[in-house]
Parts: sequence; structure tokens; C-alpha cells
Amino acid sequence: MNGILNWISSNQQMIYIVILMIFVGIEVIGRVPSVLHTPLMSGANAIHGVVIIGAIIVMGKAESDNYVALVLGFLAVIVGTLNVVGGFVVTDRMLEMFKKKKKP
Amino acid sequence: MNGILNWISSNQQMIYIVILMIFVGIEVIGRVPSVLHTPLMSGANAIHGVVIIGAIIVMGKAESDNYVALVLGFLAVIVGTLNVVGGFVVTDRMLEMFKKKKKP
Amino acid sequence: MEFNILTLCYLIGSVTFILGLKMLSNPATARKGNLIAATGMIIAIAGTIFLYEEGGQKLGNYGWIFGGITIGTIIGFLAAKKVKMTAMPEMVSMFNGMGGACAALISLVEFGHLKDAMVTHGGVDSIGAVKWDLVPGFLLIVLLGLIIGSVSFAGSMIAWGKLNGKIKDFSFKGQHLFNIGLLLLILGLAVYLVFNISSSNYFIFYIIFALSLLYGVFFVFPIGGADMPVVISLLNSFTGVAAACGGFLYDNKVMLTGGILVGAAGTLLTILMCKAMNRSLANVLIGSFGGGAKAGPAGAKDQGHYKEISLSDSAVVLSYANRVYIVPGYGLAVAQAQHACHELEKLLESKGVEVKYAIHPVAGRMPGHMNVLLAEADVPYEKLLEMEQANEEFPSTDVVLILGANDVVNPAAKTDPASPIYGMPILDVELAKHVIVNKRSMKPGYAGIENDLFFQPKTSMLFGDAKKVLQDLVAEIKNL
Amino acid sequence: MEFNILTLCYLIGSVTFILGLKMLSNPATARKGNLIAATGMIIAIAGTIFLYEEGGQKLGNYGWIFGGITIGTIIGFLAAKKVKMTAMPEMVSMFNGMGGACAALISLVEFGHLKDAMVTHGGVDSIGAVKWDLVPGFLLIVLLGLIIGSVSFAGSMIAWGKLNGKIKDFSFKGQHLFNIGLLLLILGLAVYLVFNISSSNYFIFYIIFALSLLYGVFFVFPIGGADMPVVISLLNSFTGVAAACGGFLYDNKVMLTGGILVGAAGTLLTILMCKAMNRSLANVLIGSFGGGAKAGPAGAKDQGHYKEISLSDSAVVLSYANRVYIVPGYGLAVAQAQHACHELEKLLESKGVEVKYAIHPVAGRMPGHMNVLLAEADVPYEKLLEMEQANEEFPSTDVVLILGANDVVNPAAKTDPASPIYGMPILDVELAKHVIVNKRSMKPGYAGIENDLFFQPKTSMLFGDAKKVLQDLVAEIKNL
Ligand SMILES: NC(=O)c1ccc[n+]([C@@H]2O[C@H](COP(=O)([O-])OP(=O)(O)OC[C@H]3O[C@@H](n4cnc5c(N)ncnc54)[C@H](OP(=O)(O)O)[C@@H]3O)[C@@H](O)[C@H]2O)c1
Ligand SMILES: NC(=O)c1ccc[n+]([C@@H]2O[C@H](COP(=O)([O-])OP(=O)(O)OC[C@H]3O[C@@H](n4cnc5c(N)ncnc54)[C@H](OP(=O)(O)O)[C@@H]3O)[C@@H](O)[C@H]2O)c1
Repeated sequence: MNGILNWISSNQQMIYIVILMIFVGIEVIGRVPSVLHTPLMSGANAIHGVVIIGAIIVMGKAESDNYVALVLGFLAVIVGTLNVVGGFVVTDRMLEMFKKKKKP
Repeated sequence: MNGILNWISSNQQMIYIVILMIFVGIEVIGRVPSVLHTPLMSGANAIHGVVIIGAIIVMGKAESDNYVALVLGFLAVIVGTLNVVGGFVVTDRMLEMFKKKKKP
Repeated sequence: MEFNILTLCYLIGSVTFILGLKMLSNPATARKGNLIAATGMIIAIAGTIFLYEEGGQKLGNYGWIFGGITIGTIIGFLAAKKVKMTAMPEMVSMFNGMGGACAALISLVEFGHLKDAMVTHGGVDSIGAVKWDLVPGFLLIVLLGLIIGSVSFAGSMIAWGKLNGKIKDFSFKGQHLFNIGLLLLILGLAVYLVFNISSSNYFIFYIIFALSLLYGVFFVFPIGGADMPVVISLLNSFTGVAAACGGFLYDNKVMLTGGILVGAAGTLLTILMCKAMNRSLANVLIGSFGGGAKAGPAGAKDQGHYKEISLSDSAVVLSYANRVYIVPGYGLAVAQAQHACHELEKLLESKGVEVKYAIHPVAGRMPGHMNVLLAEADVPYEKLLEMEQANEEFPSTDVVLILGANDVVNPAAKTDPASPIYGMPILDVELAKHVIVNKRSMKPGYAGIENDLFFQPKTSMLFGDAKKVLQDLVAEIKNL
Repeated sequence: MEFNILTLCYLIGSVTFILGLKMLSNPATARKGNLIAATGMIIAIAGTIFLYEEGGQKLGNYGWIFGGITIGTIIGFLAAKKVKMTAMPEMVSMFNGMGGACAALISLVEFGHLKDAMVTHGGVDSIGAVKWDLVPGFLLIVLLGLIIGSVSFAGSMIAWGKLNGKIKDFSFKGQHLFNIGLLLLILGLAVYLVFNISSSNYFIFYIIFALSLLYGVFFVFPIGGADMPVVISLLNSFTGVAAACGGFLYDNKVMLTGGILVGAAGTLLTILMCKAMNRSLANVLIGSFGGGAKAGPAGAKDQGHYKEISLSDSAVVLSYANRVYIVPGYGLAVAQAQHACHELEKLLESKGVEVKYAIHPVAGRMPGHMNVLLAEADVPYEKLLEMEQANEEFPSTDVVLILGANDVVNPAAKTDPASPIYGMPILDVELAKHVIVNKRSMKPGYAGIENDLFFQPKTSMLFGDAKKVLQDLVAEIKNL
């Protein structure tokens, strides 16, 4: 209990950020029409590709003799990029069809 | 410029909290029907009464010989409480009329 | 340990505020939301009183603290309970002012400490107690709290005075330029002080204080009394920001989040309110027609002829109708005729006439004004229909009785692109078989424009003060 | 200095993510939103590569980094460009898996460092390099990233396989219990490891890794292929949380916020998707009828008789109608008949028949499935009406042509409280004068239930594969 309390007050700000972010995440897509469910999912999917940053850091810190780290990090960067690039491109393609809507 | 950057990265978390809070504030009331505008305003009014906490701190820290501080602090506490108590009570009264709505 | 519990209290506070505000924006949950936020507030306050500590040292002066809280609670509670429902916006404005004052007072005290430190230690160079490099930042926040708080306080007081009629609108040529100048002066002084504060020029702080109060007054003065709800909402968000400054000052998360929350939500709410009247915020603040309306009929070109109807005839028409819709407006509120109106409604119902109310979202002078007004007269909530529903019902309605409403039934909003209210959704009363309009004269309403409706064959005018007319109507119908 | 710029980059990143997601949830702004988020991502990535530093030391191995990014970009870009519109959900699932894998790999590497430190320095007591008291916290986060990442990776791969038909549904008795057991085991091991990590038992980490992958597989296996969109959305939010773990690990705000954002939004989206089919998430995961449907007609009690209609007759009926509505469903997608369908539509239009499409929100197997499908065949967007509009139009419609749709036009949703789809809003095709249903048999659809519509006098069945039938219809009409 006490431990938890300590943890809370030392990571106060982090906790606030997380909680607020949860509210934002929920509120922000609250009004999405069901036609957009799939593109939205795909867009969110691209956003969590931000994990690539972790991969880059891992990669960049790996000692040049630590082959395991190098290889794994390398893989991480590749798959991470896949997530980001693929995610955004696919989403964009899905959304092409809504272009027409603005015309009339 | 440099100063600003420094400030940003040293108050990073604060800035995040503020920005996220702005998003929450905007999103959270986005769907309010106009009949509720007045009660909502009144409710928000009560919430910013949280400033009373500052008043309490000021009051509690004032040296017992520093009369100016004591008096001003005392006033601050009173008006702060007015804001909080009055705010919430008025809002509640305004909202009484919506009680009936749930019946049918 | 205790301090950690405090952090938790604050966390709870922040979350309840968000949840509360969220629930407040939905009729079904609004009331619960208000209670939740209140609970969070109590937790945060209690936590501060008993657990707050600075440098391992607890707060003192409990006597003063509890004294202040008790006094505030009693006054606040009574004031809020006693106030007439229709006078609530004034109350809100008043309480909002109190919040602003609180923020300003805090700044005054905190600056006082700084000043003492400087003076007693003889000036800048040997500032002693206060860590000098921190002063600018500290001062900046204190000044922000002072300025915003004072403006919000003074402004709210004026708004309050206007709403209960104590203060009349007042403006002079070029006032807007004057205001802008004043604002710039305040900011200039503030910036100067932040960087050059010294034991010799600290008095500037108090000048800024005075100027801010002045600005608050001049900011609200020229705005038409009818626009006060919007202004109050704006000042409301100001106070929020002022509270947030306190949050920075004491690195206090619940003040920070609560303040910002209100600041953001309040700003959006202000804009939404303007939208509901289909005007822009700028337009409201510069008061293009908010004040203009008082100037009476703008461009009252003759519209041809209108039909009058006698009390007795109206009595007959109403009591032999199957379905009657009442459209209440600002005039009903002015005449305080809500009870008489309810009387009439009950009487007609007893005669087998179906009576309903059609409520326009911006009828009256504050959102929900009509709901509040009629609720005060115990009109059952089910009888109040919103605009959309009502518009569907009008075609099958025999008589629409308009009591002191004008703009909200003005067809110009749909037909005349030049009209200031063009685009505002209105109640399509023309769809009904017969329309009876009660007002005291042919004078225009809030928007200060003519209303074609009054000149249509369907429409007949029933002149007189709403309350009087309604009472006479009731008498007439009883005698039928 | 540079590091401060990085903070700014991250701040921008977080904000663009929020704005992007917000705009993505509105048809008018969706595409722009996607681009904005992408821009923010690029800023954050570039910032990391060039400005990130730890202990005043920059990143190295640029060769590897850029190599990896280039490869990833090329593959990702091509894959995303080449994929058929109707296969996009698979693609999304695949990419989502990649994200999960990335998170898991990061954890593996970070744990590797810890392990080396422990082994080379001979165990717990003299941990050296790594600050020992920080290990539990560090390990906890690493483990979270590993577990969630792996589950999301394995799960997504299975989902991907199911959607493109490579993997068939598979489940054994008590699988759900087995899954729960597996999950508990994983968590138990994790907790144990966090508190008792030592140079002798670190291998447990890799066991956890393996088990997590296994769990991911078994988690998705039993769920009906049709429910994959929901599952993918769920795994999507998992990956978000995994990314957030990375944010904690490196105290990196953009990873933290981005991850949590997707975690929260993804969870809500998952629930919304279930709502659109009016089922609960639990119901989907335990796959009550998602899988059942494949088992063919559940309780196919004889419904009396249905009318068949010949190709030629249908051709006549269609070409002499004034207004025809086409209701596309899953069958149309299976048959890949979108182009043939567009053919027919154009042909009828050329004959002066007004042809429109009525799109049910959950027609097909993913939200917007029909929109994607028809867009691929260049059906003008204006021709696609949403359920509400369509239902208003049906009464004035001569013929409704149902192509491989079933549940979305099943009146049981309105009439029969016992039905699994009861409460789901449907297309009221019965309102039209005549209904022609094309499917291959009387077999039920996704929900595995009978459809009274087929047995109504208004309705006539036109059996056969959608593509084939449509092509023949076109030919017939040409010959009229
Ligand atoms: N609801 C809000 O939030 C809000 C806020 C600010 C402004 N507004 C604006 O206020 C207006 C509201 O429209 P409304 O139709 O309710 O009011 P209105 O357009 O202002 O018209 C009120 C009418 O009531 C009549 N009246 C005044 N005193 C009366 C009395 N004692 N007995 C009988 N009639 C009386 C007046 O005509 P006579 O003088 O001839 O009697 C006047 O024409 C809209 O333009 C809206 O934009 C609304
Ligand atoms: N949209 C989503 O997000 C989503 C996601 C998951 C589940 N669902 C569910 O999926 C269902 C969608 O309803 P729906 O009406 O579109 O599809 P459905 O109810 O599954 O019916 C599809 C019908 O198409 C027929 N069909 C299959 N292949 C065909 C072919 N080659 N040619 C002609 N007809 C063919 C089948 O009958 P025959 O076998 O006799 O030909 C089947 O009855 C709803 O229950 C919905 O809840 C939707």
C-alpha cells in the first residue's frame, strides 16, 4: 500500500499524462460513424508504429560487437518501419473513397 | 528561443498535462445540448473554485504577525468558499428540473 | 506518507472534475455529475487542510481557515438557496467574480512576501530569502494570476449589476480602442516589472492591479445586457486560467488541471452559446446588435397592416381548439407571467384542450431560460417540447399562442439573407391554422428587426402586458 | 540544446497523433488527419535519429538504422500499394503484428543487456553496471512489453491467416479454460521473475516469451473468421499498450502518449464495432455464433414455401421499374461480383431506371466493407445510401435486388426477441413493392438463422452465384 502511494507520488506527472491520454483517446473518437471503423482502426494501427522509436534507440545503443543485439535491433527497426509506413499508406488508400464525398 | 526550448524541456510534463487537459476540456463538452449551456457554465464555474486550495495554502503559511497576509488570506478563503459552495448548490438547483425528464 | 495520500486526493479530484463535467453535458446524468465534481472538490480541500506540508512543515492558522470556510459556506449556501430561479445567471456571475477575486488576493499575498523580502533585505542585489534567479518566473505567474483574476472579478461584478438591472449599458466613442490601449499598457507594465523588479519600483505591481480592475469594468460595460450569459461564460473560463496559474505557483496538479479544464471547456461553451444565437463571439463582444436592440426598431419600414384580436375572441378561439401550442419568449420572463401562463394551460386542459409548450433553444436571454422559468411555475417537464419536435407538430395544431416571443418566430431567419438572424433555426408557427401573438406593441425584440409574421393573414395581435393579458384571458374563459 | 529540440519534436508528434485521430473519425477530414499523423510520426522519428542522446552520447550504427528503415519502407509501401482493397483488413492485421513484434524484440534486447550484466558479473549480489534496486521496475516494464507484444504479434498473424483463408477455425473442448490457465501461468512466472531474477533463472524470461506467443495463437484460434475485424481492433489496442511500455522504458513521451492513445481509442473502437453488430465483446471473443454460423443452419425449421423467379422474368421486372435499390451483402464480396454489379447498374440507368445502393453499416464482414468493395468497381459514392436514408426511400421503390445479403435484411431483428440479432437495425426492404433475393441456396448467413423475408409473398428467390447471375442478367436485359 505504502509502496504504491510512494510510487504514485513519485510518478505523479506520468500518471496524470496516462489518465488524461485515456480520456482523450476515448473522447476523440466518440462520434465516429461505423463506415469509418475500419479506416480508423488502420490509422490507429499506424500510430502505434511509434514503437519504432524504441527500436531505433535500441539499435543505436547496441555495441558493435554484440551481434545478438544488432540483429534483433535490426529486425525491430524493419518490422517497426513496416508498421508505420504500411499502416499510413493502407489507411490513405482506404480513405481515397471518401474523397468523392466532398464533391457534391 | 533557446531559453524557451530549455523551459519547454524542463517543464515537459507540465506542458503535456496542460495540452492534454485542453483537449479533454474541449472534447468532453462537445456534445452538450443548448438547454444545458447555463447549468454547464454554472458547474464549470463551481469547479474553478478549486482556487480555494491556493487560498488555504496562503492562509496556512502566513506568519501570525503578518496581518496584511492574514487578512487578505482570510478574505481569499471566504470568497473562494463562496465560489465553490454557491457554485455547486446553484448548479444543483438548476438541474432539479431535469430530474423529471427521466420519469417517462 | 501523508503527502503521498495528498497526491492521491488531488488525482481523485482531477478525475472527478473531468467526469463531472462530462456528465454535466448530458441531461440524464447532469445532476449526478455535479455531485461527483463536488465530492472531488471536498476531498481535495480536506486533503490540503490536513495533509499539505511544505519543507516538512504543516499548515497553521487553522482558526482563520475554518472561520473563513464556515462564513463562506453559510453565505454561499443561503445565497444559492434563496435566489429566484430566473435570477440564477446573476448568481453565477457573482460567484464567478468571487473566484477571480480569490485568485487576485492570492497573488497579492504572494507578492507581499516577495516585497517584504526585497525591502527588508534592501533591494535586488542582496535578496536573501527568495532565490533571485527564480523571481522572474515566480513573478510572471503571480502577475498572470493577478491580472486575469482582477479582470474576471471586476467584469463579473458589472455583468451581475447589468443582469439585475442595477447597471445600465454605457459606452463612449472609440471605447474599443481605449480598451485595447489599456490592455496593452497593463501587459507592457507587467513585462517590464518581471525583468526589472526592485525595491524601488515594486509599487508598479499595485498600479497593474488597479488597471486590471479598470479594464474588467470597461470590458463588460459596452456589451448589451442581453449578451451577459455569453460574457459570463467567457469570464468563467478566464477565472479557470487564473486558477491554473495558482496550480503553477504551488506546483499543485489539481488546481492546474481543474483550472485548465474550465478554461478550455468554458471557451468552447462560450463559442457554442454564440453559435446557438448564430452570431460570432467577436460580434457579441463588440456588441453589434446586443446593445443596438435597445435603440429600438432599426429601420422600421411600414409592413402593411396587421389584424388585432379582442380578449373575448381569443378566449373563444382557444377554448374551442383541439390542440394549442404556447410559444414563450423573453417577454413572458419580463412580465413574470409564468404562473398566469400555467393557470391558463390548466384551465384549457380541464376543458379538454391539449396544451403544449414549444421551447426555442435561445428563447429568452439565457440558454434554458424558458425551461427555468416554466419549471418555477411547476409546468410538467413533459409538456415542454424542443424546437424540432414542435416544428413537426405545428401542422396539426389549431392555435399557436405566442407570449412575448419575437425573434425566435421571425420567418426572416429563413427567408431574408440580409437579416442579422438569418440562418438561426426558428419555430415555424406559420404551419399552424391560427396564430395569436401577445406583446405590448409592434416594437421589435432583441435583434431589433421587424417581424413579417405579425402581418400575415393567419396572425392576429393581442396587445398588452403578458401577465395582465393572461389573467384576463383566464377570467374570460371561466365566464364562457 | 539539441535535446530540447527533440523534446519539441516529441511534443509535436503527440499533438499530431491526437489531432490525426480526431480528424480520422470524421469522413470529411479523415484523409487529412491520416497525413497529419504521418507527418508527426516522421518528425518524431527523424528527431530521434539525429538528436537523441543518452549521457551526452549520440546514437550509433546509422548504417544498420537506415538500412532497416529503407528495407521496411520499401516492403511496407509496396505491400500497402499492391494489396486489393478487399484484402485490406488482412494487411492491417499483418502490420499490427509487426508492431507487436517490434515491441517484443525491444524487450528481448533490453533483457539481453540485463542478462549479460548479471552473468558477466556473476549473479545478483554484484550486479555492477545495472543499478540493482532499479531492476524490478525495469524488468516489470520489459516483461509487459514482451508479453503484450508477443500476444499481439502471434494473434495478428493468426487473424491474418484466417482472413485470407490460409487458416481454418479450430477449437477444442474447454479451450477457454485452457487459455485462462495459460494466461495465469504467464503472469505468475512474470511476477516470480520480477522479484527473484538471478543469473541462474533468467531463462524463465524466454519461457514466458514462448508461452506468450502460444497464448496469442490460442486466443484467436477459436474465434469465427467473420469476427476477425473486431479481434484485430482489440489486438491493435494491445500493441498500443505495448508501445506505451516502451515509453515508460525510455521515459519517452511520444511513445507513451501515442501508445496510450491507441490503447484507449482502440478499446473503445472495438466496443463500438461490437455494438454496430449489436453483440457484446465477450460474446465475440467466446465466439458464441461467430464460429457457429459455419456449422450451417442452426435449427432450420421449415418455414413454408418460397417463390423462385427466372432470369428472364427478373430482367423484365428490373428494366421496367422506375426505381431499383440494390442491397449488397457478404455474398457479393465472396463472389467478387462488384464489377458485374456496376455493369448491371449502368445498363439499367441507360434504360432510364433510377438505381441506388442501400448500404447497411455491418453488411459484409468489416465495417465499410461494401463501400470499399463498390468503390473498387468505381461505383460513384453519391449512389451509396446509408441505412437511414434508404429506409425512407424503400416505400417509393419498385424493386429491391438483394445480392448476397441476409442478416442485414432479416425482419427477425425487429420481430423476434429470441433471435441472436434482435435489436440490430435492419434495411426494411419489405416496404418496397417487390423484392428479388440472389443467393446460392436457402442456407443462412453469418448469424446462422432463418430469414422470414425469403418466404414472404413479395419476395422471389433468384438462386446462383452472384457474379454468374449478374452477368447473365446483363446479357438478358441487353437482349430484351
Ligand atoms: N437564450 C439565450 O441564450 C440568449 C442570450 C442572448 C440573446 N438572446 C437573443 O434573445 C432573443 C430571444 O428571442 P425572444 O423571441 O425570446 O425574445 P425577443 O425576440 O427579444 O422578443 C421579446 C418580445 O417580448 C415583448 N415583450 C417585452 N416585454 C413584454 C411584456 N411585459 N409583456 C408582453 N410582451 C413583452 C417585446 O415586444 P414589446 O416590446 O412590443 O412588448 C419583444 O418583442 C433572440 O434574438 C436570441 O438570439 C438569447
Ligand atoms: N460488417 C461488419 O463489421 C461485420 C463484422 C463481423 C460480422 N458481421 C456480420 O456479418 C453479417 C453481414 O450480413 P450480410 O447480410 O452482409 O451477410 P450474411 O448475413 O452473412 O449473408 C451472406 C449471404 O450471402 C450468400 N452468399 C454467399 N456466397 C455467395 C455467392 N457466391 N453468391 C451469392 N450469394 C452468396 C449466403 O447464402 P448462400 O450460402 O445460400 O449463398 C449468405 O446467406 C451480419 O450478421 C453482421 O453482424 C459484420
